Amino acid sequence: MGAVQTSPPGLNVLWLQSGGCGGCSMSLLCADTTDFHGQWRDAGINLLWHPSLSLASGSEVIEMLNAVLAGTLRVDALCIEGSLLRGPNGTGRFHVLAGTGLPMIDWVKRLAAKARHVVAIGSCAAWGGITAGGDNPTDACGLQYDDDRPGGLLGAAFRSGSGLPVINVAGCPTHPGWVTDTLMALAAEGLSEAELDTLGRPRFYADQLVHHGCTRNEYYEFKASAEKPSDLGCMMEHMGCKGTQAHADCNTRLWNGEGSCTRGGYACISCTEPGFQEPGHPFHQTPKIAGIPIGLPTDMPKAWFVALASLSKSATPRRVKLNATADHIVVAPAARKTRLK
Amino acid sequence: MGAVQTSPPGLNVLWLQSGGCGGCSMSLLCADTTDFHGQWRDAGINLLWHPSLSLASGSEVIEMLNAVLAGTLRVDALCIEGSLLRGPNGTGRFHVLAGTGLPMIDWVKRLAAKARHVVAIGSCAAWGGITAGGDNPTDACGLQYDDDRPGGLLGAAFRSGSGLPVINVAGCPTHPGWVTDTLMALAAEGLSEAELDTLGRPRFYADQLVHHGCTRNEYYEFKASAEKPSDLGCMMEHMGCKGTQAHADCNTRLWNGEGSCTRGGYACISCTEPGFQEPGHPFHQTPKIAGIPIGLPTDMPKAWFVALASLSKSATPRRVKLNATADHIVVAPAARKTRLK
Amino acid sequence: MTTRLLVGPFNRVEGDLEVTLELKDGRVDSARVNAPMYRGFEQILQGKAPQDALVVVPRICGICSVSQSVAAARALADLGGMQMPANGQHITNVILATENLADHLTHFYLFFMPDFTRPVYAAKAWHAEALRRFAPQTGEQVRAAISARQRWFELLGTLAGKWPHTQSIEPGGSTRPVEAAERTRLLARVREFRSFLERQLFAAPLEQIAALRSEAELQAWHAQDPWRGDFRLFLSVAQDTGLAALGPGPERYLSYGAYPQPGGGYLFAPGVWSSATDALGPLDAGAIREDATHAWLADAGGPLHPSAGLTRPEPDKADAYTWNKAPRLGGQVVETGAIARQLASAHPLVREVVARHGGTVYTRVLARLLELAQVVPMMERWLQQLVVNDAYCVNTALPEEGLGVGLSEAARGSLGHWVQTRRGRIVNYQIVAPTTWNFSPRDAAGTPGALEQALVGAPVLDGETTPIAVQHIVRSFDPCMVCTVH
Amino acid sequence: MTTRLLVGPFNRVEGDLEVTLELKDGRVDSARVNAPMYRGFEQILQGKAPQDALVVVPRICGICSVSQSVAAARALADLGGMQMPANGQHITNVILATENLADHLTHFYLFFMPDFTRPVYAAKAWHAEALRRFAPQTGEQVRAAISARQRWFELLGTLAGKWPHTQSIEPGGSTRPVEAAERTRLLARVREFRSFLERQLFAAPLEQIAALRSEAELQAWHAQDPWRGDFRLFLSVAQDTGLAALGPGPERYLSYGAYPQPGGGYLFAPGVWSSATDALGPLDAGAIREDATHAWLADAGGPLHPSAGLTRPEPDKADAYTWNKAPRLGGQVVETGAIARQLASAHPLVREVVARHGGTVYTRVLARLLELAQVVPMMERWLQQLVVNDAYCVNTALPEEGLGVGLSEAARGSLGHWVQTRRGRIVNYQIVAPTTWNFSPRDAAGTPGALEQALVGAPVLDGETTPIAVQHIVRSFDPCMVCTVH
Repeated sequence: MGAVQTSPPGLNVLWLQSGGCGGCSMSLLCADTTDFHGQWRDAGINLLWHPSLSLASGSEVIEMLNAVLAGTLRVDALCIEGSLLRGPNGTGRFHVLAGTGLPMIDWVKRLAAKARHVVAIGSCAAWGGITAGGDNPTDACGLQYDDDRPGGLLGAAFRSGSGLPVINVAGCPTHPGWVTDTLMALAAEGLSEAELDTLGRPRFYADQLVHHGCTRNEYYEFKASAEKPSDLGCMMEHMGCKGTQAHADCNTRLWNGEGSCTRGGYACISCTEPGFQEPGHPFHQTPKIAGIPIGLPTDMPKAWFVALASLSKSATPRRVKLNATADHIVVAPAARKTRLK
Repeated sequence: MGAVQTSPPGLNVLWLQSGGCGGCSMSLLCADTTDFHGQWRDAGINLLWHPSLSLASGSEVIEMLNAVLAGTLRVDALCIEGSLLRGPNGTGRFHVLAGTGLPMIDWVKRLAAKARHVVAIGSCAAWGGITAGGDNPTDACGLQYDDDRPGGLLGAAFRSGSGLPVINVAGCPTHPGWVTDTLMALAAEGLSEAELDTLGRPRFYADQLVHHGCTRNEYYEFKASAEKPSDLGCMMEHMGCKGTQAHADCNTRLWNGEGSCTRGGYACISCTEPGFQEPGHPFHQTPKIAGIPIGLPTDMPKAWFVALASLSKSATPRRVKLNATADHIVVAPAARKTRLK
Repeated sequence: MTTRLLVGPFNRVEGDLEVTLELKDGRVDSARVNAPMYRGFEQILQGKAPQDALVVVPRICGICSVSQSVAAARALADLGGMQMPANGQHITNVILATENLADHLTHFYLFFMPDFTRPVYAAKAWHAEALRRFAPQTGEQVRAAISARQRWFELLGTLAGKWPHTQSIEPGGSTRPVEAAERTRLLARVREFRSFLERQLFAAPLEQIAALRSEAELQAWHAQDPWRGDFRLFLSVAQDTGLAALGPGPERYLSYGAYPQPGGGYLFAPGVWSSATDALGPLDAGAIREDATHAWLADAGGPLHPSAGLTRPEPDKADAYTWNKAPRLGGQVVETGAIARQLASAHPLVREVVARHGGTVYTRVLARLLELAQVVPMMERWLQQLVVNDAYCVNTALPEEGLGVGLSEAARGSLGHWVQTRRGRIVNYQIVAPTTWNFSPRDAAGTPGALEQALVGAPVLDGETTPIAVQHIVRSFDPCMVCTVH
Repeated sequence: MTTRLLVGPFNRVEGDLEVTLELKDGRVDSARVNAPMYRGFEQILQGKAPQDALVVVPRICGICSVSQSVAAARALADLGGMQMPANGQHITNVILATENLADHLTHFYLFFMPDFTRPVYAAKAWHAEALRRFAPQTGEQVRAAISARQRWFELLGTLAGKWPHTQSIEPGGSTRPVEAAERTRLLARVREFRSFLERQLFAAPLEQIAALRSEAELQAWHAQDPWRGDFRLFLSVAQDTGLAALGPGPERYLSYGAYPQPGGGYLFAPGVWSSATDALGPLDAGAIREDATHAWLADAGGPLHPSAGLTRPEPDKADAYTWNKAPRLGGQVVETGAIARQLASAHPLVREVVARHGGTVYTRVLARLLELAQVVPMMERWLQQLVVNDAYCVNTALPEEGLGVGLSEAARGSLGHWVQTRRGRIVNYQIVAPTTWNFSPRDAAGTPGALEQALVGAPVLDGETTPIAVQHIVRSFDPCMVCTVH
């Protein structure tokens, strides 16, 4: 790269990774398109640099970052993947950007000041995520949140050049479609604050619940519950499923073709939610008080849940009851022979 | 194709169309693969002839059919799309195969006798389907069924070379995956009778209900119902949805990417079921008695349905209630701030 | 001496088709088209609730299912006096366009071009290339096209639940509201298809193709790289095989107008183009008559307007040779399809080539391909015009009694549905489909239909049982026999 | 005089990486590898329920997420004395293989080959071709590979719910039972990928590639058409740029054995291959020690076995230059990865090339590609071996106290998890990942790690700030820095 950086038109995306696992990028490459780069290009998205997808290495990259700081290279969307490691003791030395001697948190702060939009890719960058688990050995946080507390690296008051707060494309990993849609929206008409939920997540996916479209819905309706891994039943009652509380469209917009956590046979751990990494109970078990799950379906009062759950349990058809704890359908649905349906 | 027909190895598929609309073939071409023909070839499926996909026309085709009848060309799967038109007056003259002067039903009967498997592609070929609607002007039927009555063109006792009855890949259209999976299974280890349901449908899709995985499940749980086209609520109560009764995996294995009838905003009309074309009521309305839908969820006693339905209606959260009759989310799910989920 | 040739079963056309040829001096002297299958949709619909048509009619045809839905929805809207909201209109157009373009793609790659891989052309310079690209089941472009089509139809998974046979198209709009992010996603999908067209089919930007204004321009562009992209290869082949002169039609063209806009008006104008007068006449749907003289159907009342039409099988009728009626416009044979739409909407290139060559194999295919280049950008625009969170559908009750007409342009041309209700039930439902026009039999006056005319003069080589020229001509119409008769 | 060069940030490696080089006479005189990021997974896991590891550990790394899950599941299985049912074993292998092969593909197309498009090679005969195929973001094969990878990972949508970060892998098997029809579908998907490999990467049947037994055979095959398919182009490039001599490693290779079979045994044998003795020694996992002398981690206890390992940051430690510990096997530096697996499982071609050239850029990449050819057919076999409706998962409680070890072969090589529980909670969890081995720093004795050795002698051209040879060597290991330190 030459010394002089020119800013291409379109949405210039600069993507950096810090305290995460790179999984959000890996997920992104699974975006549902036959030509990943072509899709971005056609949408007017310009990848200035991405740690896995760009040629530039070493000094070339540093030059580019400096060009951004110098204002000669425009960044429209600064995408940060991975949490921001503030430790040890606020120095940020748990991640010093290679070749620069400067802690990544300093880079991010400086670059964020230049970017038109700042996008948190994944729950790490949004809230701290898995890296902030346990007693958070690295003092990890999100760009603008510490779990569900506003603040994070950039502070609650931060607004990017566009006037928006950090856009939190939360998820662990985040869904390739969520990222693509967000960036494409920014490249096209942009996003308004009204299109973000109270936690800065794009509403197009955060206004859904994972439970919507779960294939185990019939089991749920009767509270016919799975009791062990590979059972077909609903995993809310015993296996820790938070699908009724998790804001995401995982069962509507599937993963890797026809996947989703619950379709894969395991609980939704609400990976799009702040603080998901420390649920306060083992992930694979539903915490209960007096036999009633603590985490109730979104917007549902406990009393109703109890009332309906116990009734519907009594109403469970044999088919549903037996299949719930089997790993394949042992009773098929009756084939009706009636003209009038 | 030359005069002498040789039988290639693999699963030789001969595909004929009669009293249908060709939609099952059109649907088939939407199979989820990057190389439709390659996938078939790699699976060992050999397309002897298909009206839309083959070069051979006119006399070449007739020659081939004769080779089959003569036993020089092996047919492993005779796929019939479209219903069998027995009228007028049993002559079959409502469809005379072009260039041959012979009614299609005669061709089918003769060829079926030669085939190792006979596969009904779509509800037309399975039960008569849409063509048998109204007062069935053409006396249309399925290969082995007249709606849900065994019989049809080949008779209830018919068994193909493999010993199986007609395999009914019902659906209108049928899902490309259902066809592909069926043919691939035949090409690989074959299908056993146990893998077909009581109506000869492959159980891999017929043991599911359309309701499984419907994205409107939460509305269903509270009987928060759509009242008009484009509403988001559940369509069982008013809009004629038969998802809780229809045997198919449409909401599990989606259509054309992320589609399904209910996702598309319209009712499941249980197009995989025999007789679906004449439900005895307008398709877009749920028939009720005393306010209670006549068609109840599979395996569910009415009393339970009534008890649960009315209770859960009372339990409906505001969000679900309001969104049900809106065409976009007007109340988003609450974002909880609790550590213990 | 004339000899007779019975050609069938045709394939790579939708549905079953039989053609009877009278040959003379190695040419077709006269032809009769037989649509050999009857299902009776117009009978089936009687007595049903009007909305049931939305479930039934798409199943007339699996390749133009949406067109049928749109025609039915318009007929019901007409019956109920409904007006779609703008969003609904756009979505309906997008859905219809998706199908129409897919049909064009399918026609070109799967139905039409494979014929050039036949041994009869083995000596041609382009034959090996045609084989490589268009051999059924193995040709590279055939496979690529199926794959592109599969992705393309995912638009309808999103917008219409599935394809074929959606119920998302309502008289009042679309049942599937589109969110902002979905629009973004849909646009990306459209661009993916655009990219296929621009890389594989045209090897040029769509806008450049759509902007070709004269045959000279077309040829100049073609000459730059005559085999680059499948369109140019087609042009090369067409030149080499004289397709421009093959299969001239009746030289009158009918279009009902395509893609109506919320503000009124169409993006492809309606009208009747006459090559003879070189002028566009207005569309008078009242002048349509269906003549069942040579169909195995009752024709007691003589030619009838579809709103009063009758469909009753008479399988043993003498002189009948098809299940198809013969529709006539003001008594005249017309051709319909992409070529008619282009002529009516004054595409300069199409008007020029038709003026020069007539409606022939070459000009029909050309018009179809141009439409691909024109409509994809339109679709992008419609999607952009959606006002998210505005209504997509209005809901109005239908009157118990009434008449409704739904006209629409399907891939293959003008499609009309005429519905009549009494006591809230359908008492008559008549359908006149594009191929009903194009592949109509002779009328009472003995005038042959469009294809029957186009076949006359087609060369037949020695020993051909399914003459290649006949195949080209037949397929150039992209016929759909299940639509034809229903 | 030596000069010092600080190279970073590297990219097209997973995670952040910094290398400090001492240069002398245009060559690398010595190198130090810094893994500059620490997240503290081993600390985070303390105090959690053992099963929580199944949620936490995959998130160590997004590119070998499944490998981590498998190692954790095996560690827990060991802790609880569980045995997977055959179906569970097969599915686990399929899932792991899917990831491993995807990683190899990603490495070749996205991480490794793009370097050959750099201007430094502009004068090479193959440069234009390399650009066409491998230019990041625009190269045709790069894009095709991303697309193939996307489809390939749909296997895991079905089998594992999603990728990365599935919870479907349990100590007792898999949570996702597979029905017969699904197996069919999965097989088709595997074949789709096979077809990509056979058409694009190898331009030859996988079985033919896997059966190459000697370098002579390989060269003969290569010579047939030196640029056909990306593998052969790589061979051409490798020859031309002397990759066979670049980046020689420590010449001791470790494999834990890959794809254990229900009946016992592995499809890739475990063991330690030594080039010096030309012999395969047994694997003694008890001889592993992690030495934190040069890591910013507490090293009070000296080198420790992972089962008693300790991870506590000491950011101000003098003499430390990385967050990575230095694992040693019996005190020795070893290399791990596909090359080690191939050597341990006696692939004749790999044994021969390594004997001839050593473990170098060329042989590492070669071993990886061969694995692609070998494993896809294995996957087909495993799927076929599923007994539908047999159990996929057994469920056993874990003991309150105990130790468990889970060894596994990830794409990049040998991965070990050591877990210790007390009162039903994790008290210690130690992870030694492949790149932990390959990119280890010096140990207490001052012996440099595998990469540090491999870099010595690498040429540095005038004015290079990020020397191309260094990039090749670094990337030849397919390093993953997030695994390295966790």
